[in-house]
Amino acid sequence: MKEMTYAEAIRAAMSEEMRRDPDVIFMGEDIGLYGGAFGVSVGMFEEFGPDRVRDTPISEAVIAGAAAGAAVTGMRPIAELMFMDFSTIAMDSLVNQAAKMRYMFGGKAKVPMVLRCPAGSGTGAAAQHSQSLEAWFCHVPGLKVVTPSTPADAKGLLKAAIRDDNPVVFVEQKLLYRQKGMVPEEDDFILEIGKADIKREGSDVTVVVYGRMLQRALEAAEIVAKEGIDVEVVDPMTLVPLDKETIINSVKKTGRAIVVNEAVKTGGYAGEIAAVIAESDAFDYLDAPVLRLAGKDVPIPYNPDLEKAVVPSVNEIADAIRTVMNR
Amino acid sequence: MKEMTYAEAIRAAMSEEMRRDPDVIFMGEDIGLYGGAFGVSVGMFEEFGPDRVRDTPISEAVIAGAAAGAAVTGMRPIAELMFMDFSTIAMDSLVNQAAKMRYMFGGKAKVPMVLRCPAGSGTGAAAQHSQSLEAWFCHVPGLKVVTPSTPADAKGLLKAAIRDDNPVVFVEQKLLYRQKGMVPEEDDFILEIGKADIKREGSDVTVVVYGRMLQRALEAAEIVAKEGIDVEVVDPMTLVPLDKETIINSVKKTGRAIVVNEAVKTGGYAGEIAAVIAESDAFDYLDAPVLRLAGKDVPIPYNPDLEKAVVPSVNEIADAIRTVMNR
Amino acid sequence: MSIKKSDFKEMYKRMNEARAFEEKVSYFFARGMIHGTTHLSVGQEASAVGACMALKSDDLITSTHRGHSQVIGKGIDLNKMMAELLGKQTGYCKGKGGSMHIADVDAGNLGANGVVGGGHGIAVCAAITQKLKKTGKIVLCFFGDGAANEGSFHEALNLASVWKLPVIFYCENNLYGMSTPISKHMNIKDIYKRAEAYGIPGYAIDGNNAVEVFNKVEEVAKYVREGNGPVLIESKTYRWLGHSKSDANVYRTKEEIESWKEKDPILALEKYLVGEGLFTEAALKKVKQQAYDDIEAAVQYANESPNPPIESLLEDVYA
Amino acid sequence: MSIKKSDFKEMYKRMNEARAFEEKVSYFFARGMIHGTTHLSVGQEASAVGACMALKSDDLITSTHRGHSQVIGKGIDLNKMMAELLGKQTGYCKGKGGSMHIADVDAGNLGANGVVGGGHGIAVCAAITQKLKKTGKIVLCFFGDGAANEGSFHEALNLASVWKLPVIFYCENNLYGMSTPISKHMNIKDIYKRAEAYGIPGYAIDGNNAVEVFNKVEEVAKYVREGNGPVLIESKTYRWLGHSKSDANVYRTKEEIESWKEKDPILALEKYLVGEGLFTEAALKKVKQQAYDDIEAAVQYANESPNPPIESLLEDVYA
Ligand SMILES: Cc1ncc(C[n+]2csc(CCOP(=O)(O)OP(=O)(O)O)c2C)c(N)n1
Ligand SMILES: Cc1ncc(C[n+]2csc(CCOP(=O)(O)OP(=O)(O)O)c2C)c(N)n1
Ligand SMILES: [Mg+2]
Ligand SMILES: [Mg+2]
Repeated sequence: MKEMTYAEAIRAAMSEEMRRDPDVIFMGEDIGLYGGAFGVSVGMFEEFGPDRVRDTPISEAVIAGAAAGAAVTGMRPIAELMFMDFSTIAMDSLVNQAAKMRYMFGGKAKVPMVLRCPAGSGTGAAAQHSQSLEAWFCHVPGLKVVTPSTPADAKGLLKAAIRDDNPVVFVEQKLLYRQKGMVPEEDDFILEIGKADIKREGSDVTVVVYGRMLQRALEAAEIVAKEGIDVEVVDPMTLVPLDKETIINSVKKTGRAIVVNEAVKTGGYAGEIAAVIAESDAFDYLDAPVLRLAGKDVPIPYNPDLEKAVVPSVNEIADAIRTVMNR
Repeated sequence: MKEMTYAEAIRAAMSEEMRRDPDVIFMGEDIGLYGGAFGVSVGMFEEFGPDRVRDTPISEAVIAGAAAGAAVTGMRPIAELMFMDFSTIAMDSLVNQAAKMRYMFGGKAKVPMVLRCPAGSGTGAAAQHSQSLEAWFCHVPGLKVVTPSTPADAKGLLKAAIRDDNPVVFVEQKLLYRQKGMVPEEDDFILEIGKADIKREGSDVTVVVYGRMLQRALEAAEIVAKEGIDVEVVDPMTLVPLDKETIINSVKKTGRAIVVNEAVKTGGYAGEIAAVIAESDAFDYLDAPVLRLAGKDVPIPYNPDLEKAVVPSVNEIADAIRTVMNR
Repeated sequence: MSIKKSDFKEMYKRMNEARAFEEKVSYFFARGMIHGTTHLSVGQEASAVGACMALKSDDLITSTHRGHSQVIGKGIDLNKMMAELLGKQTGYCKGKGGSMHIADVDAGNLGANGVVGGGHGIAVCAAITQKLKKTGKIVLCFFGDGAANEGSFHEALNLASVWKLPVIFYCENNLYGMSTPISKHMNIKDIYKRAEAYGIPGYAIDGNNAVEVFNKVEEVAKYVREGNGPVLIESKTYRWLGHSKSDANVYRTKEEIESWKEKDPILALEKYLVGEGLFTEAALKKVKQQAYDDIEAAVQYANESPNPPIESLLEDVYA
Repeated sequence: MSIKKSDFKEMYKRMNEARAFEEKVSYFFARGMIHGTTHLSVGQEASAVGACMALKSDDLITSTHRGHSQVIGKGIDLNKMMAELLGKQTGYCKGKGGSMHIADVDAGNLGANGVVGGGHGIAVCAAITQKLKKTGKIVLCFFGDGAANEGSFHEALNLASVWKLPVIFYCENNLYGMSTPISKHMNIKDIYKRAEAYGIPGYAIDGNNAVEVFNKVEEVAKYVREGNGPVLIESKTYRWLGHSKSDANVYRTKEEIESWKEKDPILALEKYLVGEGLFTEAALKKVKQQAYDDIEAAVQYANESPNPPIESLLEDVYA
């Protein structure tokens, strides 16, 4: 185990896989000498050279399309979008091409690619550089969607994503890049895609939460613990395929569920998770409505106070926990 | 009242608004002389001429961007995407530009545009021409999303959308284009955006359903009516802003809810509606889990039997109704 | 000119297969025996087949919605193709793809595409694979005049040029994108000139002349294979039939269509082959007959093939 | 040349305002007094201001992430702009937009854009409005060399050309898209030549020479205003500072930066104005001082302005 930042863990995952497998290549805007907009790939160009660490023009559609074309012919490309917001330009390549090729071709193709997308607000970059759009990709059969919330998870899941034979949208949290944590160093440290992780065990209420909101949920759990409320915090880690079993079993145990995410509430993935709970046999165990706590239904504003108010705070999560407990 | 098809109703709405307001213009691929891929705009080029009915090159990104640019400077453009699937190419213009301009600019802009998107499977056009992607747009603050399921609704809602000062994604059902219905002819027949419509009153179970699935839900309701089950069918008509009140009140009355849509289940808008119900005070009235019935989590296949099996059938809806009643 | 007599025969055969295939599909559609839609390539056989014949058999292509002649040109199994059109389990895509998604990745056909311009990005980085793995193969990317206005065209040509990738961008300019004449969708007459915007060579060819097509593509393929980067070729041709299934042709005149029928690429090749003394008329007739027979056999194969089992609906979403 | 003495004075003043503005913003960022990021345009003042000055005051522009000089060139209220940078209620966007979204739609600034290439489509159909409403106004669309590789560039230039819209596509080629030199993101040296791909005129200008910029844009604006369709102008220039906030400049040499500092567009204009006998050095000094004073006043205004109320978070999503 070694302490590293979330960004370093991502770099380690990419580098290890590139050392192991010559078919893994990496492309994106300013990822080479510059080391990426967030410094994630610093040093990789120097190690792997221009053939395998490829700076692209500012052309998101072809970056994603290129990844699909490389993947279907035998490479394992990792493509970086500088901001998840620019996936808007890559949607056709990703959704109509990469995601569907295998099925459309009767199973006679595989598309092992990873699209890395830095997501989330909190950096003061306003409406076009702050979105959390994972729900879109979750709605596209053929894509897998992964959302690590700690450095260790980031490393283990990214290595799994690179080795996966399907297109994986890898959602990174910009605000976590500098966050540190202990990370296994072994080359074979891989986390299974499609498995949730119970980040805190508890018996009174289940909080399902992913990404940057995990830390806040854990803090909220500690606050209400002092009031005698025992919170279970479940991190799905993978949004598609979703580990429904772990979530549903937790809710059956606690009888109460809250789903938290940073993305805009309406149409967000918190709704999917809430719906999964509400239609499952956990319904009969529910003692309270299934609450959602999510980003406000607004574009991300620039002013720092407004920006902060967009996403759930520790206190709001604690309050939601109290609300469902008082039913 | 006059009998017209869904396509004719859409044409009537556009034509009436173009006659009324010279700022309304219409652009898209092959919408002129050709009359559009589905014949929706036949005759409009002849009536309004090339300045106002504008054939575009095959350039979806600029079509949507152009609509935004025209809207923000004083026109009221209607843009047609030939298939909703090609919204993948227009996402940046729609999501990062049109939807956000007003908020980003501190309220000092308005973007009155309509993006018409023919959606849905059942035409044998396979994976890239059959998607129902409304959930994506519902997840974008600043956009409104409208989903008419009858000719009259199509006319009334499209006129409202054209007069609305915000970007509206208008989701049309390809398979309904030839369906007939009675449509008010008055110029001032406008349906309010944001209001649900109870398409069938009932007391035992609420089925929330929109688009092409509405007709199936109504048929299923008649089938189970013979078994003594009294179904209330609620058509939200507008997905954003959602008329939560009508839906929640219906569920409070019936105590049971099923949400049906054609789109892929995972991450679809049925999940949002189910979550809205499960977190509301209707929770205390619920006698059964909130079921979702939606498209299978697969790309749309070509073979007609497979294609049919993708979306909920009348019988599947009836079965779901029986399931929630037997709790 | 390195074209061999046996190549000519194969070219002539494939062009006739393509024509026969389309005639059959058109017949099926007219009678509602195929569902969905299709985009027939009658009139464009020289453009598509000539280009593919000039490639090595393990080179790669990306095909389009109007792709039947392209994939037949690449040398496809007609049975599997007809079966796919009929949505059968034995089809190239097990009945899941249909006309717009014929693919055979292992054989180098990276797929037709229902999205206009959808193949541009795929072609570009299929070429990266060839370059990095030093396979010596190249990629030919088919697209139409209408597709040349999609942003993906621009991004792909630019990237391929900057990275010096082995791709031939092959534009089949049939003068219309659906109903829109080229004069209304771009303000230039010669699409090949767009090559200059990316610092790569561009050429125009008579797409109805199979021999000219073959020769130019062969020459360009050599240049591309040698590592000189991509090239844009514009093949000027015409589609005889409606855009999809059928259309009322409101956007063009009967005279225009007739004038192009007089430039029938199959007749033109016949004339050339007989004129050069390479084949007798009788010999060609036999080849043509064989092509039509093969299509009949493919129809029989497809008809006798089973539908995909309903369980297959949920299969092959993920690897 | 129709440029008047008073125009020169205003041009010189705005260039200095732009410089002073950027220096101030840079200072604030270095001290963490502004949050988020910004893209400074020091070195590009002639390119941006010169172009805007050649427009009529009610013409329209779309601006970019590197837009401070552009909107100051257009003649903006410096107080509201500085307030926006500081996220204040009195800012152009009530504190919701920040550096990357400065807009003033009523005054013809259709907005800076955080999306590279995001303004292309908007500019095109803002031009449709002018054409249909016969306003006589034109639209100038700013973008960078890097943006010229986005698909939106291609689609927009093509559409504007086909529809003969009154747009000037104005590329500020500062040799880099972020860290990527033009040689690595396109395979041509002169972006203006891409105009040929759309059948429209293209010109290159020395973007560090305000007078040349003004004259060319004025001439082109006349052509565009007369209904001749769009034009592409490439303004060759250079940014002195890092891409955003700051960067380590690993991708370019100190010498290169220094050599461009010697082509300081403000000094160049000074020299010209004094050399031509239009102004004395003392007179220019006064104008410059005024510009710096105005920026100080703007800072004071912004500092004294209130933050937006927290309730405003939910306002103005919909009209
Ligand atoms: C992105 C996209 N936009 C629109 C369509 C609808 N469409 C299918 S084919 C076609 C015309 C294509 O023209 P061209 O590229 O010239 O090819 P051709 O049909 O002439 O062979 C159109 C508009 C589509 N399939 N994909
Ligand atoms: C679509 C998109 N891709 C990437 C980025 C990140 N980004 C911001 S500015 C920039 C470089 C733009 O280069 P250029 O167009 O030359 O403008 P310059 O910064 O040189 O003024 C990049 C890559 C973005 N904002 N939008
Ligand atoms: Mg064409
Ligand atoms: Mg630049």
